[in-house]
Amino acid sequence: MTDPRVTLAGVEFAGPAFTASGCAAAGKELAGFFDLTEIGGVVTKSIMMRPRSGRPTPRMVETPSGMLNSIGLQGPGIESFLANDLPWLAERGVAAVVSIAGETVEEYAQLARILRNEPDVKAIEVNISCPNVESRGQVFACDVMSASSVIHQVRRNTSSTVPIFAKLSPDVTSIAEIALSCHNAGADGFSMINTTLGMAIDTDTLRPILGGVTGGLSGPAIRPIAVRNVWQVHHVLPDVPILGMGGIATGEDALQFIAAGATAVSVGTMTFHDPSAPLRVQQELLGLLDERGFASVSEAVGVAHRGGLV
Amino acid sequence: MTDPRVTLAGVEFAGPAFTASGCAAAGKELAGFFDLTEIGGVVTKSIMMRPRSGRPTPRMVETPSGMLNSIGLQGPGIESFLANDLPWLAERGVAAVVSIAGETVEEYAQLARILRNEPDVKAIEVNISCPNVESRGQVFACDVMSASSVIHQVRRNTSSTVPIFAKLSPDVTSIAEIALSCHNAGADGFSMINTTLGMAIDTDTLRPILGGVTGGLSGPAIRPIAVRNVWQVHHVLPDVPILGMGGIATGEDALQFIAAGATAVSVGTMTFHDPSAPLRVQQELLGLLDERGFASVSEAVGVAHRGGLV
Amino acid sequence: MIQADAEILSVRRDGAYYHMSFAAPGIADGFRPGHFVAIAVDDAHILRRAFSIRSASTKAGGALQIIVSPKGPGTQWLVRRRAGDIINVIAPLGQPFRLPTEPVPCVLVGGGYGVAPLFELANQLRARGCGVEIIVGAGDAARLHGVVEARRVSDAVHVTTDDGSAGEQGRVTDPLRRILAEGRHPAVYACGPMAMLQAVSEVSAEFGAVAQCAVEESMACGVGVCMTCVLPVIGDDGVTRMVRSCTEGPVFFGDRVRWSDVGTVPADTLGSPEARDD
Amino acid sequence: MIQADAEILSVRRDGAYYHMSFAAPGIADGFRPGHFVAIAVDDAHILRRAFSIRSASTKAGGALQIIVSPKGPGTQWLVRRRAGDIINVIAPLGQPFRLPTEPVPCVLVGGGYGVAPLFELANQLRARGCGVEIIVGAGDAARLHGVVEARRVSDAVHVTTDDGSAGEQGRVTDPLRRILAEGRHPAVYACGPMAMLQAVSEVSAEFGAVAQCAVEESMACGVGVCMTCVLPVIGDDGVTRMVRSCTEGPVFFGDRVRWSDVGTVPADTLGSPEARDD
Ligand SMILES: Cc1cc2nc3c(=O)[nH]c(=O)nc-3n(C[C@H](O)[C@H](O)[C@H](O)COP(=O)(O)OP(=O)(O)OC[C@H]3O[C@@H](n4cnc5c(N)ncnc54)[C@H](O)[C@@H]3O)c2cc1C
Ligand SMILES: Cc1cc2nc3c(=O)[nH]c(=O)nc-3n(C[C@H](O)[C@H](O)[C@H](O)COP(=O)(O)OP(=O)(O)OC[C@H]3O[C@@H](n4cnc5c(N)ncnc54)[C@H](O)[C@@H]3O)c2cc1C
Ligand SMILES: Cc1cc2nc3c(=O)[nH]c(=O)nc-3n(C[C@H](O)[C@H](O)[C@H](O)COP(=O)(O)O)c2cc1C
Ligand SMILES: Cc1cc2nc3c(=O)[nH]c(=O)nc-3n(C[C@H](O)[C@H](O)[C@H](O)COP(=O)(O)O)c2cc1C
Ligand code: FES
Ligand code: FES
Repeated sequence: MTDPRVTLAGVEFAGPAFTASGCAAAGKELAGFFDLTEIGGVVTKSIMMRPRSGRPTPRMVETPSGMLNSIGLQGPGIESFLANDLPWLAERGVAAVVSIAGETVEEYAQLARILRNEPDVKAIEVNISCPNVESRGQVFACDVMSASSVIHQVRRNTSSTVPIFAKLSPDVTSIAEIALSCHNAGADGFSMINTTLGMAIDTDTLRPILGGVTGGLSGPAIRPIAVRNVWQVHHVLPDVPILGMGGIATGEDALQFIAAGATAVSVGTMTFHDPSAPLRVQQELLGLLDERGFASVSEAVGVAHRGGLV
Repeated sequence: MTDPRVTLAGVEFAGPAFTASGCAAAGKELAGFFDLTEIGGVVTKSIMMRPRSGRPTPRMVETPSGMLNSIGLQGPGIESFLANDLPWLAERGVAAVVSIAGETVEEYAQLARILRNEPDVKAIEVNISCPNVESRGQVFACDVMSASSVIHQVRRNTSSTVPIFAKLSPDVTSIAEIALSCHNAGADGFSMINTTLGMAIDTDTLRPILGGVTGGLSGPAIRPIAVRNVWQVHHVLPDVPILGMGGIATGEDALQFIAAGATAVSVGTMTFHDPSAPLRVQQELLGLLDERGFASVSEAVGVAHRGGLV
Repeated sequence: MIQADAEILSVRRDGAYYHMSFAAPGIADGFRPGHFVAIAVDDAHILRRAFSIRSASTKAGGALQIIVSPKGPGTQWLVRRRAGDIINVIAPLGQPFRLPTEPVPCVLVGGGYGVAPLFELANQLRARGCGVEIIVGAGDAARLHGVVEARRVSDAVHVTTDDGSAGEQGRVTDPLRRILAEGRHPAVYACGPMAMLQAVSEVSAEFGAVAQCAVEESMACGVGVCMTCVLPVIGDDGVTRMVRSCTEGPVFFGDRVRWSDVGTVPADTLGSPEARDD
Repeated sequence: MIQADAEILSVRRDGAYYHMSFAAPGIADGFRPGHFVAIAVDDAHILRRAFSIRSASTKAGGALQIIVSPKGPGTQWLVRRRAGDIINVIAPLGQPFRLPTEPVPCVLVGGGYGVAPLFELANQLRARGCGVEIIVGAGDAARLHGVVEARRVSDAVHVTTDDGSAGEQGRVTDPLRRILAEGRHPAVYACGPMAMLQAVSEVSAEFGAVAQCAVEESMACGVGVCMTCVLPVIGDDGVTRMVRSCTEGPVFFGDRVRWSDVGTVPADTLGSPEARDD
């Protein structure tokens, strides 16, 4: 059997599949569907400094093979997260990858400083797909300077044993350029892709459906975009681990990401269809790797760049 | 009944639906399915200066609610097009929107000069989603300077009575920025969106499926991305006509584009599913506009920016 | 809460709706009125569809009944299934109606297919000695559901339609107001469109009755992980929060939901943009 | 060429394949062997699937038969249809086999479901007085199709399987070589996997016979507008072009297809990158 363990930037996880930020809350609700310790870990909904109400409803629209969401990072804030959610995961031995989000570079730094004292944080995912209130609402992830300042500050304020993953947005002209600058700023790896910006209009009222007007598109519809982005980043930074995501529904989908250069995968939207999808995808992926003769996941990482199976 | 006619940058067309470049060849093959004079017009496959073989097969992969293609602009070259295809359309009274593509700014200029003497060209669509061989293969549409030089040259070399539409790529950080620069360079309107770059990997061979490695993603999967792009460009340039496209399958889909700011629409990939889709979509769209009390298509253009139906 | 492949036992048209019943081993045991089931539909639609559980029998391995209004592609696909087809279901989900601890007279109000969860509720209330009157309303006669069955499980049934095509012409709040005016009914249970729930909550409050309302918000996951299904609800501490209707609902106390603010984030909500601009 | 909603008349399993038949008014009239039909599948898959037309009867308004190998999601969906279901079809498409003007003896070679278009071809050849021998091959017995029917429409049938589980063990080219060695057969017709078509073309050429091959390339549109289905074919002028197999094919003369270069753009192709670098 293929060894299920994967090592991401020096930290070992039990398996190659994770939940995706915002698609598993803080894990608890999925525990009724599968054993959270069997997968790589839970990537939490992005946490901010303070409680946040999110956007007005409607917050979602189903689209062909996908969905749009405009949740607006609703959450309880870091204090409540540390008091309630992180201990729940830690007590059960579930690996916690904490996603953080901010509106200013300083807010990310603050969050990192607070998490520094938390031994139960296995890794940090830095969600930089947020509007930078100090830069006309331009999304951090869409600008080389903003993206790298956030990463730089988070890296400076995080213990060196805890890797930080920059969560990249596909809504840029060159994802490789953003990745390179984040890597130079200290990112130990990348999570990609975040949702891509989309919109739907109600054909009766002729108004945007979402309370937030535009929203993030996710699900199988965007999978080919996600695989391409992973491919491009692995091409320029073949030694940097990638947590790949975007429309993964099956082990075969996950294998596409691994072959394109991801070391592990997150299952997001498809968890709404099948709450045990993260574990199912992991089992299917391991089965496929085994059939193809890989002793470990890492052997298969980026194999499509090296001529595939021979 | 809603008046089917639409005026794009001063030129009147019989209806609001067009074929999409590359999804209707030069029109002939679809004539067996519906009367081409009933729709707005035929947007031809992008024509280049010389014959072109395109990319190796496989050239397509079906994806969830979409497809990837890497045709590589196979075509007969402008001479053969003018000798065979354009006259065929003209003789039957079909409005021809000629799409042109080049590898250098000068190639686009040359194409424009050649088309200048052709009275049967109703409008020119400038496909700038091609690699610029003079700029490390960077796609024209992804760079403000390259995009606007092409548009500037085509506008200079085209009769002032023939509008030119810049065909925009969604694969940029800011579509509004590209649109503004193309408009300043002389674009009379925009066609949008072109396919978005994607990729798929064969899970047996673990190699990219497409002969071209990456390919363009199209179809309903990308519709929310397309509607968002149209919305953003109409927001900054509300008076500039947009030919909207990306995953349109029904009149309802087309209405989303009109409400977001398109003056007319192209039906691309769904023509492969239903060869008479352009006419069907047009009829459905006109029916919906009529039900909602619009006397003309233009009344509904961008209505979602103005609070929708009240 | 169980996720299972369930065999469809029957699909039967009934006016504007369809009765569907499917085998659901194990689910019936945990069922209480107000719970819902989330059903996966065809491959082209990735999100599940939510339905109130109308009834759950524990016989023959367990079966669930739902009422489906074929509105969009997912529900239309569902009602085209045939006996023997397999669907994937997750149930029971959500917080059910809370039952009174005393045998008090109750009023149950259902709009359209919203009566679905009320039959079992009526049974359980009567089993506790509660009196039960049911108000069944709809736009028109075709969209009235379950009047006959309502009679079987209650002491009295009141029927209203907007157009008067069946029962009394008017809104469910017309008979509700008359019944509550008797001053005997401390508890109201309602399920139906949001506007109806708001009106029922207001009338109940007016007469000092406690209303429990099963709301219907657009849901992506149904299990509490996505945060799409929220509405502004006032907590025990008096603070308004955007609360998930799939896990903290669908049943809420009517006086806790800020009905007029549904679809907005009220300025005084915990973590609202306004609250943060300090 | 007609686009129509067609009612499925029957779906019947046959070894590894399924026979499907559907009502198709008007289509049968234009049908000639080698034509294909493009069928729309479920909503989750936007592209049509192509199938050789096995036979077309003009009786009872017209019906078409196809043989489906349930390979991926679209074909699996198709074989799960039942009589009475409606599918959208476009047919007849493509260039059919050309028939000889003289009554010459012909060899027909089918691999797997590739025998599908050969039965009607055999009928039409015999109607013109041509002798017909059919070679039916497959990987194993389960994937052999139509041996019994082949006997009905021909003078002789030769069966091969790769594993010897039916007929003679080996490739279709083994009996083909023996037959052509008789020196009597100027015409070969073939349909099946690309590797088989290449081998058949080569053997035919060796014996001076003209091979017509129905190819199978991945198609997005099936009607000539997308340019996905191309392969390198040498024209009358000796120039290689990337040619659409849906409109200029699927039947090509075997000696015109550059079999070894399928999946590439040969350097001397009209408009190839190399040809343009001058
Ligand atoms: C707790 C609860 C109980 C319900 N009980 C019933 C019932 O007993 N009978 C019944 O017919 N319907 C019921 N509904 C509504 C039913 O879920 C929707 O009508 C259905 O999801 C619409 O799917 P569609 O594909 O037909 O429409 P679409 O409009 O295509 O649905 C698109 C998406 O929006 C979601 N959606 C759309 N409308 C609603 C809605 N009203 N509520 C929730 N999600 C929605 C769908 O789940 C889907 O993800 C209930 C909804 C909830 C939340
Ligand atoms: C002219 C022609 C005649 C054919 N005749 C038959 C026949 O008689 N019986 C039969 O079972 N099959 C036949 N095929 C093959 C059949 O079209 C494919 O097996 C089928 O399209 C696969 O669809 P899928 O959903 O099962 O697989 P998928 O792999 O999911 O298909 C994905 C996409 O690729 C395309 N595709 C995949 N494989 C092929 C292929 N081999 N040829 C063309 N397109 C493909 C599909 O159309 C679809 O768009 C024929 C193909 C062609 C081109
Ligand atoms: C409802 C929803 C909420 C999300 N919230 C977050 C979030 O808080 N932080 C984040 O980094 N990504 C968030 N995402 C993005 C996902 O983590 C993931 O990157 C994206 O959805 C693509 O993967 P998928 O197609 O598997 O869902 C969210 C996605 C969805 C659908
Ligand atoms: C097979 C195929 C070929 C295409 N060729 C061209 C082309 O030559 N020039 C061009 O500008 N766009 C081309 N496009 C893009 C379409 O014109 C259209 O912009 C895109 O597909 C989105 O619309 P759709 O989703 O309706 O197909 C092509 C698309 C497809 C699917
Ligand atoms: S529907 Fe996902 S949290 Fe309620
Ligand atoms: S399949 Fe589209 S051109 Fe042949």
